[in-house]
Amino acid sequence: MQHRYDVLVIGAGGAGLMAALYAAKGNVSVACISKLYPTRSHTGAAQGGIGAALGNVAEDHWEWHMFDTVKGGDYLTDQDAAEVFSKDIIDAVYELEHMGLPFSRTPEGKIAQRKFGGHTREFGKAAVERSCYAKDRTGHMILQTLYQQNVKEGTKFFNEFHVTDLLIEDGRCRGVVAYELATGEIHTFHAKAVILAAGGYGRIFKITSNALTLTGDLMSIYYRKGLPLEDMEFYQFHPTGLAKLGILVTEGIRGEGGILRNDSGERFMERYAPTIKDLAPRDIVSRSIISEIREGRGVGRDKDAVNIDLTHLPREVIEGKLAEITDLARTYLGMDPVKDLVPVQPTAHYAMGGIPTDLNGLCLSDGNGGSIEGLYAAGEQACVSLHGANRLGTNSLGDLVVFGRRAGIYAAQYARQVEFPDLPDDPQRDTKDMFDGLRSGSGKENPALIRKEMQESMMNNVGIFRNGPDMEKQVEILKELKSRYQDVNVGDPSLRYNSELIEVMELGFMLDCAEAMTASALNRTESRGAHDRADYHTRDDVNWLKHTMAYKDLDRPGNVLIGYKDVALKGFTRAFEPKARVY
Amino acid sequence: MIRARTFIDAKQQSHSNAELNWWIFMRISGLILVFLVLGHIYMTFIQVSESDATFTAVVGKLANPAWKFYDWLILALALMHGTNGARYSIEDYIRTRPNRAWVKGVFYTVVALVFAFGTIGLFSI
Amino acid sequence: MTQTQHETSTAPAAAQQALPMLHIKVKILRFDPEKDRKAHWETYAIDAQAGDRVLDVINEVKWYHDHSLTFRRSCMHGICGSDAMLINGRNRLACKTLVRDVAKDGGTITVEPIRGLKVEKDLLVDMEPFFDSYKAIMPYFINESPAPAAERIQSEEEAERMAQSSNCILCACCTTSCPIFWVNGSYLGPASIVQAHRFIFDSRDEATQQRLNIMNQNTGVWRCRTAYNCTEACPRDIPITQLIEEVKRAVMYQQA
Amino acid sequence: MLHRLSGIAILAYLLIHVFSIGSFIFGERFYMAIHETYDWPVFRIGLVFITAGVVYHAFNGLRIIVMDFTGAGVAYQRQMWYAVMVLTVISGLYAAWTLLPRLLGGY
Ligand SMILES: Cc1cc2nc3c(=O)[nH]c(=O)nc-3n(C[C@H](O)[C@H](O)[C@H](O)COP(=O)(O)OP(=O)(O)OC[C@H]3O[C@@H](n4cnc5c(N)ncnc54)[C@H](O)[C@@H]3O)c2cc1C
Ligand code: HEM
Ligand code: SF4
Ligand code: F3S
Ligand code: FES
Repeated sequence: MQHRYDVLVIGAGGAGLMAALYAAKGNVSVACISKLYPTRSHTGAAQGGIGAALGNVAEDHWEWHMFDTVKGGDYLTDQDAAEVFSKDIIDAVYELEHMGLPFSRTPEGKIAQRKFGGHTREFGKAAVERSCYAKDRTGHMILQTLYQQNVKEGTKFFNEFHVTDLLIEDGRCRGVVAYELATGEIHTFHAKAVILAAGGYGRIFKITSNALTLTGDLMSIYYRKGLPLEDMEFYQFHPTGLAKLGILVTEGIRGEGGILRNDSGERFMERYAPTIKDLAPRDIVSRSIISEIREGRGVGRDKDAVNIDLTHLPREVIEGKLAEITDLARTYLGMDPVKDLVPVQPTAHYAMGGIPTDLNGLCLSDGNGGSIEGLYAAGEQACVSLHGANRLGTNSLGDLVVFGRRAGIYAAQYARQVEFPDLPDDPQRDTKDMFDGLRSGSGKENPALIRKEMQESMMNNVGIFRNGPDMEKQVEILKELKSRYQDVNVGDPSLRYNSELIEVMELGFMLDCAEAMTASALNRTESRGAHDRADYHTRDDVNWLKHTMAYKDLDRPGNVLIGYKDVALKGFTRAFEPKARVY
Repeated sequence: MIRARTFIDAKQQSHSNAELNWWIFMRISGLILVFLVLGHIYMTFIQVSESDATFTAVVGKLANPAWKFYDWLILALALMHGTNGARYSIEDYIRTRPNRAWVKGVFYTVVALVFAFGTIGLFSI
Repeated sequence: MTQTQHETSTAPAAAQQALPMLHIKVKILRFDPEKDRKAHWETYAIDAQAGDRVLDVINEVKWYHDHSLTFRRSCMHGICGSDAMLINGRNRLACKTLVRDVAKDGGTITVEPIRGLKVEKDLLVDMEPFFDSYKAIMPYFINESPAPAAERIQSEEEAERMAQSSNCILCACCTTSCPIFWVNGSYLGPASIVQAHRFIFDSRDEATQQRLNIMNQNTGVWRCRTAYNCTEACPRDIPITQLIEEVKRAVMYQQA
Repeated sequence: MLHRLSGIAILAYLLIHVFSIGSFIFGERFYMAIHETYDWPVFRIGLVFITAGVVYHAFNGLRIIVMDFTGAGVAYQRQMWYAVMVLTVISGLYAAWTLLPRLLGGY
């Protein structure tokens, strides 16, 4: 079947819904394709809040927010993006409020704000209340509100449609191909402009806070076309996920006074960050926890976790301000934070890298300013490089609304000016080839085992601590897994709701993302932000103050070509010199 | 508001308080019925056995107009209350419109007949 | 079962001993529209830990026993609302239900699709009617007066009025446990009323009257017979019946 | 839903009851003829259930009304339901107790 819309949005998380909403305001026809019902998107899992310098609780300025973002990103952040972001986010948060988002309130009735890791006043002097929140379910409220507004605007949704291919020819995007889960039918969507907002890919790791559906589909599709993925080596591990499960325990738990302890009950963060202890930035705390575990001081059955201790806090704080996590600990671990220590371990959380875009969301085809006409991207899956080498808490939800909105506006503007491009001759060919391949494999291999091995080996070899030999090993492991992947077979022949076909396809996408990540990480011989190498343990601004662009080597399968892109070291009005990152 | 596409949609959307009023009626009549019905049961059945309710006993009691009115109120309220209650059930369980229409039709007729019958009976003594 | 052994064999031997495994059976109501005319039960023997989620068990079945098993899932921790199922006769989220709460060693867990919506395949049902009634209640904020430069002011108490209803994740556990909804799909259902509540009691919303009119229709709140099944099913602990009663009262006092 | 069942049951009973009581307009003989049939044990036992049904419906109706009009009603709905059940069982037993001798011993 064939459909035609001026603007197509892929993904219905925070970024996709924001883009669809603002594209629709631009007087063009808009459709949104999502593999999940919109309200099932993982944006709903975000707890902490969305950072904006409203100054409702304490004095705050966008410059301070910009500085924190750049410093948090270990100076790999593009400063023009950071400036646009810190200014735009203020209006964007007010707009969300005008859409009805039920924010928590201050006693004066304004949007309530609280402190969050890395957000400071006067360029690092002290913590500042910047995170606007709706209880501990800010992401849920953003997702619901944006979906509601799209229902109001009458946006056309194609739910449970999996995008399988992008139609790009001669540097111009012409639409997408999607597989309808309900019928097994393949649809061609013809469009003037396409906005990609399909979220992250945390499922390449064993322990992750990400949903089972976050498999990096669109990144991989982009990459398979020989187009670059930017800064894939930067992947954030959140220090506190529930042991084994990876379910996120918000940073707020330490903000309220929670203490990390090892097997002997020692407050080990005193050794790693003597001044701010448990409230050090995410990358530092994650590394400290892993060090403890590696040195045999972990807790639990496999000694692969540490405890977070809340027992000294009053019950009201735990059950009131930390209600959500108290519920999670009780539900999943059968533990009551009021009297029990809760075992936590770092969990794969957020992709700083992804599809490279400019400030308007336009996708870049190389590191020298080349772009794909009519193709935009936003959200976790895109990389405007706002987060650089390490994202600050609350800046992702901000990223979604600011750059989702920009992508929507600019895509609509573009679509109004141009005619429909011609579709390629047989637009569904590649998709059909892919499915035929998956259905005709020998069936020797169980995809679940390949996925499990990928997740475990990525966790061990390209996880929090990295070094050359491990990653070289991982390159080989991935090559082997990819060749075994050729031998999987989709046994379920049915057309309708063939979830097996989908899972196998998603595994293929994940293997690509893992490949790009491993190659980029192996290539970067320094430590910066979330990327920490035992064999190159310092930051190297002379050689590495640049973005990685990873290209799939289309001629030699399994190989990755690396290019680079400059970092924007200046904003439009402000610029911050790279300095050592101490808190 | 979701745009009405059919007459049925439009009728549903046309704003009427019928359901609300019936809902309130169910509560008020229920409240009154508590006293009436429980009183009735107590007097006619626990106090005197059903078999004592001989022809003469009943006629004797009903000679008093107050009892006449009491019984008629039970009859009227209980029937209205019960009929509307049964209507709820009919609307829930019988989903095709034609079926619903005739079931309701038959049911209302029966109730109306019984009501007429009871009323005549009461006042003809 | 061989695959299950494979699963545990990768863990260190010591850990294996330390961990008591429950041997359980999972009985799943299967239906494939392309093959079956009627749904049928199938039973799988699984080794699980007491603390595993039922969703982990179902995934285990899908990944190592029968790849064709179909169901929805995403977040794995009760926030996306994908995996509402009838587990041991009660509507729950498979990812928020632990094995130890529904089965003992040697016991059986039964899993069926939620009721009242058309079963498309195995545990996956057609959600369109559910979202249609969601859309029928105007589930969006309406305030056409010009917005201030900053936020609209709302007191903490006013914001708190929406705390419970805005917690809904649209999982349909409630609506598909409601006896009225089972027999009559035209009832908007508790989930939609919870959503309506969120806007009716939003001090900033201007369309209260219209919303109450929708609730006053014969597909609206008056259909609710206060059965409480919904409240018991809600994985987010929303006191649904209470909210419905609040809406009933709002309609009543508004029209009076 | 028990409320619905009891409501419909007593409605059915009411319809019959009105008919039987009303039947005296056809004269004493007819009336008594109908009432003879009430001596059958089935009807006696039925009567116990109807009594229990009425009591259940009445008190549960009150419970619903309390829930509808007060917030506290919802909070204590479960306790109230148990209370309703207790009352129902008690009155059912009482009815059975008063009826049983008549049932066994005739009258
Ligand atoms: C547990 C958790 C807590 C977090 N807390 C915070 C926080 O407090 N503050 C903060 O700022 N950030 C937080 N984050 C990060 C932030 O929530 C995410 O980065 C962000 O929500 C990603 O949004 P998105 O719109 O890019 O993608 P998502 O919300 O993940 O949506 C992806 C969409 O793409 C669709 N899709 C994917 N693939 C396809 C395909 N092939 N075809 C069609 N559709 C497709 C999906 O259906 C979905 O609708 C948190 C993240 C997690 C996991
Ligand atoms: C004795 C006092 C009574 C009280 C307090 C009472 C109360 C109520 C209430 C409040 C309802 C509404 C339930 C709801 O909306 O969910 C109701 C429903 C109903 N009542 Fe009564 N009632 C009484 C007597 C009767 C009698 C005598 C009859 C039979 C003639 C009857 C038949 C019904 C029926 C059929 C319903 C509909 C049930 C449903 O659809 O769920 N009631 N009652
Ligand atoms: S009210 Fe509760 S049960 Fe119903 S849809 Fe919402 S979250 Fe699910
Ligand atoms: S189960 Fe149904 S009847 Fe009302 S209280 Fe809940 S909606
Ligand atoms: S998988 Fe998201 S709610 Fe269970």
